[in-house]
Amino acid sequence: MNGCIVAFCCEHSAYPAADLAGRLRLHYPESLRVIRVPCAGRVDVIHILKAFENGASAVLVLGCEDGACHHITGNTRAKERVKYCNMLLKEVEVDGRPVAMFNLSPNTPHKFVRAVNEITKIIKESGR
Amino acid sequence: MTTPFREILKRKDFVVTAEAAPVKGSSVSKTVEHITLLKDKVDGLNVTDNQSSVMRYPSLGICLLIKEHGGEPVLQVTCRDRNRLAIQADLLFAYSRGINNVVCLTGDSVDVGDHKEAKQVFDLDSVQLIHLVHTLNSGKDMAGNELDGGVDFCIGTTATPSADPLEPQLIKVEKKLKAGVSFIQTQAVYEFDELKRFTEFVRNIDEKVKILAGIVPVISAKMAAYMNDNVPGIFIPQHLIDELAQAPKGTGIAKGIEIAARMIRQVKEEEVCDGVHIMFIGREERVPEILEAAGLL
Amino acid sequence: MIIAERKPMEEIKQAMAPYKKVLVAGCGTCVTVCWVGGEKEVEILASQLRLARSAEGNEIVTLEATVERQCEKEMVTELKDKVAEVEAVLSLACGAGVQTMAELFEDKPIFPAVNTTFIGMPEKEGLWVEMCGACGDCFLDRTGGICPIVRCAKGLLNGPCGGTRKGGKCEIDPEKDCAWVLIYRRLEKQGRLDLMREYNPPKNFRAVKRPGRIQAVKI
Amino acid sequence: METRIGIFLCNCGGGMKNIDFDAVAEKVARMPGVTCVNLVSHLCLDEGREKMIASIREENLDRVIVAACSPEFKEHIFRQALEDAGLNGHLLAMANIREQCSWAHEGDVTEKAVELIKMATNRARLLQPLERKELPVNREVLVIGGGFSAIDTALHLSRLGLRTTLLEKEAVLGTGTGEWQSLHGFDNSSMTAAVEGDRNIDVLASARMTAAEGTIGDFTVTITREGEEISRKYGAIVLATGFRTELAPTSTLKLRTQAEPISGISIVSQEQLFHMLHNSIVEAKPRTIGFMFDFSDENSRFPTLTTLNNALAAKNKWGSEIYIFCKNVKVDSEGAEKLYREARECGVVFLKCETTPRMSMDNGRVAVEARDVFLGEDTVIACDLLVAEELLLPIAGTETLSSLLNIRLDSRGFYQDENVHLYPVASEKKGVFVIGWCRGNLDMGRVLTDISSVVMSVHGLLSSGKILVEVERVKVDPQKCVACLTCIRVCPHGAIQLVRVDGDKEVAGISDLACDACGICSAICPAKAIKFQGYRDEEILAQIEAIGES
Repeated sequence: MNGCIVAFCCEHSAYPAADLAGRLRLHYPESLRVIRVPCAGRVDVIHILKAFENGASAVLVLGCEDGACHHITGNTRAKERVKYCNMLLKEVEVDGRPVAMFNLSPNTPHKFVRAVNEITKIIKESGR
Repeated sequence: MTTPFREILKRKDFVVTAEAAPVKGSSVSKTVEHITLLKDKVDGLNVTDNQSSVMRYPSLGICLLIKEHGGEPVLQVTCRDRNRLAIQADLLFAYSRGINNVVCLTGDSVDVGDHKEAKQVFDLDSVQLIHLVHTLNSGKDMAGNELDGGVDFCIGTTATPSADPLEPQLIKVEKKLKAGVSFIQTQAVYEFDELKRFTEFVRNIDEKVKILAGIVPVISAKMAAYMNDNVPGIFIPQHLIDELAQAPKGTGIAKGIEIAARMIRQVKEEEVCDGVHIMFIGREERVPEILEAAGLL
Repeated sequence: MIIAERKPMEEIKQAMAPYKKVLVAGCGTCVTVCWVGGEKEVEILASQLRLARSAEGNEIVTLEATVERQCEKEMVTELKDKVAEVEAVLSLACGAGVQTMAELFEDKPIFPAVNTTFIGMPEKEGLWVEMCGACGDCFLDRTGGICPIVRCAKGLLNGPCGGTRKGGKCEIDPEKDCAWVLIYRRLEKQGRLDLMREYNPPKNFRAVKRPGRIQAVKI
Repeated sequence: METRIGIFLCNCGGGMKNIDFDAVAEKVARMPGVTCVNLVSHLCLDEGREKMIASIREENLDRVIVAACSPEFKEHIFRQALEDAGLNGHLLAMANIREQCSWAHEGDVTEKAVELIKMATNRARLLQPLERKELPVNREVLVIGGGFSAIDTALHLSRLGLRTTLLEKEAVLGTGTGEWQSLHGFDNSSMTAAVEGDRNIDVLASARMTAAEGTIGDFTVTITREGEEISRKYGAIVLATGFRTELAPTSTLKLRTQAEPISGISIVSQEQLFHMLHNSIVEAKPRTIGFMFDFSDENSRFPTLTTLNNALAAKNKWGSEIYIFCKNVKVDSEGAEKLYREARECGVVFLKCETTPRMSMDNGRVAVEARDVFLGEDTVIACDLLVAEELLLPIAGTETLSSLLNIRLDSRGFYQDENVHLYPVASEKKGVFVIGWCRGNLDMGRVLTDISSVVMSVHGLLSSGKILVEVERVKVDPQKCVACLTCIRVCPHGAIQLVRVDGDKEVAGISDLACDACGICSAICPAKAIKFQGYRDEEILAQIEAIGES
């Protein structure tokens, strides 16, 4: 059980936002592990499930803002996939393993930190 | 002794039939009351066959009761619950017990009823069913075997004059007419012009077939909206819904009866149809009020 | 193409309960195309099973494999070694694939993970619709190439029922088109409405003698 | 052959104090396959890069891990270093231990840094080299439209040596928008004359595009002119189809058509007023003129400019009393502030209203009833002439063009405009651009920006006659593809098509030119047949597996 939060970050939005958060010294939990992806739409169901199999306590999928995806539909597809993943996890009654999708732009480091904090709070509340 | 329906269709200027809906259960006393009340006020009592795909007392059983109590039964047969063997067998039985009138119809889908998981049959469709009754009338079964004692049914069918789009419906009506029917009872109609357009179409193909306009009284705006949404083939226009909505509380049934009677009068006065078929489901005891208001008693 | 649907997870989980090591077997043909039983779904289902069992503290080992067509014995034979390793097989193929697997590996319990639903085609991305009832007596030539046997909720052969909704939608589902309205429109466009006016006699439901068995000409 | 991994740690000149680099070096050196670990203080500077190149050569490395700042900043520099050392640039994996580790946390993060390097190393083991190739592109450009922005784009491209075809649906260029452009200080006739004299510009008038296929650098377009079909090839397509106006739905009275006689008209469009002002065909000077704008569409920069110009002209020519009813005056476009001041100074009255004024006809005049929010009372002004509010809308045919080219429209029916990543002129399809009013309600300054942007973009793409692409970065495995068409249906860039391989088998094929490397297809493929080099499942999962290992 590694208890990490795995964040799939779109290189057009969330990844630079995370960089900016670092440059502004906006701190967030150390347990975050960022995996850089070319688009939130590249994140597949199996990536999320395997992250949990590996012991992650939560998964974040972070993509561009609504209507402003670099690849037009990538962020909306990612949102659907996250929804689907939650359904798959619920099906197998694996509780308290949150998967969430957030939309942000590259110049919103606070939003990035907020997303990480929000998921951390959910994990804490579920007692994992 | 009642007059056979076939004769009535030939002789009477304005034919009136009413629907007797079978009960859910084996207690038929209420149905017998309705039969007694209506049998002499109408020309035929028409019995539905697991209407709206809700399982009930059989159509055939109620028809027997009507016969026993001196009425003229009209047996509805749908294609949903029986394959060609069962339908033929039922028809032989019906005829042997003096039930000589049959309405051939498709039947609602099981999805709208109370046994949604049932396997629906539809071995035949309504046009094929009409052909089947003619085959039986000719003394043979569908497989071509001779019958030991034939049948002679008076055949009717149904149609939806307010369908949208109408043309495909009319093509089907045309097929039914070509297969040969003595009468058509329409689905409930609320727009006189729709009915008129429909009868003109039918008359162009078959001058002799009798058309009975379907009358279903609507007793509240809520019921109208429900029927529009849930009863296949029914389209109640907004002006009637508004009229019902404006009726004072507690007068809904009276209003419904008034609207129905108005329609019947118009149908009769303008000689658009050869009669009406009244379906006041669950309120059969109030059918005489409609007849009275329409001047048919 | 054969269309299927994943079974409820609860059912799959119960079926797998007695086993510690199973093979999740996909099929690379129809069920891959309809997003139900290809390599991707095999991966997801296996992962779901492992997660479920590890949450129960009762780990399960899953092998994964997808063959090109599970309805072909020769192709399923490839799985021999993997099947030998496991206690049971969870197949994501259609009913034909599951049975081929069962016949080939008689001593192993084989479980279907999907429900085979119909023969259909994609209407758009991710939406499959029924197109053919495999009635063995095709009469699409008489209906403008639209099959009323399966596309009409009642399988009517001589025109629409009286329940058609406004705008030509089906009595039982406003999302679906009335097949006979579609047939009407198609034939009208082709100027062949006379075809719709012709009587279609009752169907020969023995056109395929069930269970179906067809011997092609030996060449 | 075993992989030989080299790890390069950069401490950014001491900028990452909460990482113990010696401890990191010691730990990562123990990972399997790691040949050498180098600690450098400024890897991105010449000295560091040289050290890196030397080490790659000496140690005969075949995978390189750089643990330093974010790949967003220096990845390309390190890639180049690999190339300089004779290694494919794609055999590099970076661990972002600065922005996303050292700087993001307080306290010692040595362990996290080690884990990030492990993740990168796991991924690096699986990386494959990626070849680059130059593909020839067609240098001709198709510009659809015959208005100001289309003509100006064509003229610019021509000057840069790119042959351009102007495709106009009307019989001549510049119809319909002539006055608008003169109003804003552009001389339409001299522009059309310049086009006629330009041998690099080919004008196809009375013509429409009726089919388009292909990808950037190689579009095949079918043009239909007077019933005749012409097929042409282009490297890029620019849409500059302009806009149309319509009376805003809030105006309760009908606008007279252009065909009706000018005299007696009391409600006119901006364009009709312009006609009256500049062609001197007015019998009686209107004493009072009302203008309305910014009620239906608050994106009103263009109407604001038009109103101010027309109002000033009317004031100067006729000396009319002028009332402007609007919610807000948007003066942030170029020159607008000055025009506004001039208008105020010469007595134009601005009435700020929250709701659309009511209008009624009164003896041939239009009575405008409005509530001024500053005065707080209702005012009724009888106007001899009311210039109605107009909406700027996409022209007819916008939908057809968008479906032919497979590009989206925004919620208002204009070409893709709201997506900041494509701003201002790119569409989701590489090589197809949208400029000017066909992408929304713009002021002149923004239109000019669009023109420069598109000219730069197209020139950059096509001028050399070839484009450098990564070969098969995203690739379909023809053995695994079941031709389910899912990827073709989902590709946002229209880069995938059915192709025949191995003689006859039909499978999905991805165009290296059109692919924008998003990976949506590889995520959705039900047969797992699409591999995205660098972001294959294996490469992503290998990173996940490294998490929590230590």
